[in-house]
Amino acid sequence: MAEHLHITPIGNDGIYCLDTASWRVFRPVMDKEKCVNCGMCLAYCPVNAIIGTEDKKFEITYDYCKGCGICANECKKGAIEMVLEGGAK
Amino acid sequence: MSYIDVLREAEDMVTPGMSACQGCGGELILRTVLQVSGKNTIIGIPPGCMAGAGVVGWNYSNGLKIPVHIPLLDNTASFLTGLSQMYERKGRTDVNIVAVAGDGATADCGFQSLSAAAERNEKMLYVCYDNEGYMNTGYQRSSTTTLGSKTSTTPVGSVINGKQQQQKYLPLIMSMHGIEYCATGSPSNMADLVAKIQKGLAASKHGFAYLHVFSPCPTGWAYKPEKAIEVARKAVQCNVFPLWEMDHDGYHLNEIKKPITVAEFVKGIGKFKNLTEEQIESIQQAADARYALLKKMAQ
Amino acid sequence: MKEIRLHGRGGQGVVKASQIVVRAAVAGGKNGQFIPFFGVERKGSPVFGYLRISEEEIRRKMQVYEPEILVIMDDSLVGLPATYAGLKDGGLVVVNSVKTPEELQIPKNAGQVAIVDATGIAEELIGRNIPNTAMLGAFEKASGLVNEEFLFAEIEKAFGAVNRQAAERAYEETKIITL
Amino acid sequence: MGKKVVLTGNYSASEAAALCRPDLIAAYPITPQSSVVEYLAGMVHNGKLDSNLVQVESEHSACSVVQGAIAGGGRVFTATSAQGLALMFEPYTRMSTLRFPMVMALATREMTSPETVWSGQQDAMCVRESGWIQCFCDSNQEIVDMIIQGYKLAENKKVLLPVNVCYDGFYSSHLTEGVDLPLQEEVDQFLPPVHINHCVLDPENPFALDPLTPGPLMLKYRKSHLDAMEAALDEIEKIDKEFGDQFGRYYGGAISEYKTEDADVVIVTIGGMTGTGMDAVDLAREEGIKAGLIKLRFTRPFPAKRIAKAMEGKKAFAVIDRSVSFGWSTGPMYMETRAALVDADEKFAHFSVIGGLGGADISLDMILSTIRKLNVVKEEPGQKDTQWYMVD
Repeated sequence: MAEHLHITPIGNDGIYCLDTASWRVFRPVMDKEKCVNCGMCLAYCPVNAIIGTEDKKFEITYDYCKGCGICANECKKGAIEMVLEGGAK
Repeated sequence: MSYIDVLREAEDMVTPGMSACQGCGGELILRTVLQVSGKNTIIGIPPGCMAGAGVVGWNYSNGLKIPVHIPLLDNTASFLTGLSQMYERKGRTDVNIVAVAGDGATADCGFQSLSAAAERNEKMLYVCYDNEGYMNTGYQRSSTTTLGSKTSTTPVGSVINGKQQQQKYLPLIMSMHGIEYCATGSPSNMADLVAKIQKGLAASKHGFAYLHVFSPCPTGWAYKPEKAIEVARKAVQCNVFPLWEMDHDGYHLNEIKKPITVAEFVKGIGKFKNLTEEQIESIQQAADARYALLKKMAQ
Repeated sequence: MKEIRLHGRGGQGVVKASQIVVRAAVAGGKNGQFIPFFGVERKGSPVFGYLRISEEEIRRKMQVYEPEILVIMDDSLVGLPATYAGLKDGGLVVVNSVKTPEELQIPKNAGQVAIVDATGIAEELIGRNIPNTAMLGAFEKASGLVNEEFLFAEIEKAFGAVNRQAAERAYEETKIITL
Repeated sequence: MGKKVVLTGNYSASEAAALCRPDLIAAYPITPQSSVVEYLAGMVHNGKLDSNLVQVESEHSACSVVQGAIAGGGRVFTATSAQGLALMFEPYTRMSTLRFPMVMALATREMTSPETVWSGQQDAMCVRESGWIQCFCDSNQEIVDMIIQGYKLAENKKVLLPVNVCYDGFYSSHLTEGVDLPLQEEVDQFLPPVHINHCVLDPENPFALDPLTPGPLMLKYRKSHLDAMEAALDEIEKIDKEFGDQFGRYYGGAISEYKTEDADVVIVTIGGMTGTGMDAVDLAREEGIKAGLIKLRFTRPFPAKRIAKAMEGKKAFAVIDRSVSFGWSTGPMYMETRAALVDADEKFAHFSVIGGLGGADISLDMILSTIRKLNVVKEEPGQKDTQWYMVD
């Protein structure tokens, strides 16, 4: 259906994707020292912006993170801090 | 495999960039359900926040990596009935037939077709993400909206204060349809939720499986996005949203040893700011009665 | 083309009987058409239907206003104005009764009346007042419109041997009076 | 060829649907359609028909369930009437705009109010802008033949549209007559198994069925739909010929004509009134009136060119509608027939006829009165008053 004959409306030209990273005002920053690798941040991230690494650790990716702050709020160890985007690192 | 490992390993079937609000419970539920069900799934997502957020695609593109259709607001269970029966007829029972629908499409105008599909025990997993209202269109009340809630159709007026009715408690109604599996879930209790999605998918091979999931909505409920999971957790802890399941062995309740009060739950949530003492007491009584009933049923 | 109107009461089998006539007609190479009365049929309420038998194709799909034959399944219906309405001059009235033509108020323009105690036959043979199959026997005797063997066979196919017996007995017992 | 059976209109629809080997049937009972679904249920429950039968709770779901089954690649069937059609309007419109091929029997019935369960074509006329193909039958034989042809038309790659096979409630649905029922192998030869791939949801070929679509694209989809309707006009003729060649029954395509060749005055009929109309034409000819008849077999797509051609050289026409067009004080098919005839007011004397509403009879005398009226006004072009077939 690549030629899209305009018979039945069909979406098969790849994935519809928004730049949701641009929504972010605050950026979650993980303190790897405090992190105990419990994975709660991964479980609760609505965007799946947190991934498991090969060494069984967790890492925040920023390509689509909307900066909602759930990960920081839920982290029992306080290992994630929300930092103003464009502000001082 | 722990649920964290399940989620860590599973491929995300949803577009990485979808226009659900910051801290959206629906987005978390959709991604989680599809991570568990995997690639071999066809999903129906009726009009509502999730469909509105672009996961049924735009122009010529798809918002998911699996086949998706946007049924009508009121026919998701019927549409999936036909699809499910065709897949069984073709001998492809390995394909998961799943719905992820809001409470409007489920408890209100979609209820007739849902109830009928449940009564016929059609083979599918129907997940309702219940954010207690029509959030995609600016938060109009639904039948699952909590008493007293301030919505755009139940405003806080000088004469009438928010929604005047208690919520319809749909999951228990669904469980009485003689279906294969029925459960409530909350994203705050992720281990429980993942296990119930797995059980629901397994049950959907034999009949109707229904999952009613609390879906925190920062925008409609008016609280800060980062509080989403916290709000969902408190809803569970105060027995406004008890977690239970019904399978072939009967009802099973996640007991709350020391429940918090409804007053504690509603604190800090904008749509409850206007609640009177009487309204809070009334919600408390409804929650207590519901919990007591479920406890009896689970004995 | 012969146009026939049937009168009966809900539960007496007007529709089934008429459909059997159509089947017998078609089996015999003729054309048949039956349109039931479109009411809210309830047991006991007066019902009627329109039956057409023809050598030619039957095209019209409409009520029968001027029947050549009336089939009346229950003689308590003869008092209703609709029952004899429009009967063609010289037409035939087939009626389930033990009464005389006078008592049945047969209209003056009728040519023939065929009377049979279909209820009696039905109660004796079937055990209930379902006079439709016996009435088919009377109808066939008086009209000869369809092949009687086909008719009896269709009755047996639809309702069993006892009903065929009822039809055959009515065929024998029907009194035809030329007026 | 075929076997002679005696059936009601509804049973004819059921038998024909079964011969088309539907994968799935979902229907909800409603007067006067109920015996269609009862009969099919009997066939499935007795093992005579291998179809999934879904006992739905409403027409809305009937239409939705079959929609899901088409999205699963199946051939489906449903049937309804009046209020049921109104209830299924939402998925009904979506069926055609998703270009899902299927056949639905419609035992036409008057729309309430006043409360009624009887015949009339208002239900079909109400949904004629819903993108479905609409065909109207006059006999039980035609019901059988058009359901079989319907699938062929619906699944035609140039068409890909759902087809409504309409027949009059009671006057056809409950009418018993002889029917030449094709044999299964004959139907199998005419109608190959369904093979649609333009809309089938499958994890092996994932896509979004019906993504959100903005106006500029919407225009393309609508134009494509209209093009398919236009193409259907040709395919209807071809399928009629193909069917006729195999089964010996030709219907003339989108319209059929009766004694129009030398006619001065023409009545246009729709559905079950047609046979009565032909009898009326014959009687009128005995009176010396050169009468003819055009039977509108398809109302969507509307066979405008065929009608214009059939009307060439005629003097007058009347269209008998078993429904009304609120707002025009005429019947809807009268308006459309008139629209199909350029300069109708200069060329023809014409008027609309409305009758048979709510189960009222359309009799030979009524149609004859229309023909006589046409004959009187035939030399005075222009629109005349609407004739109502009142029954007192």
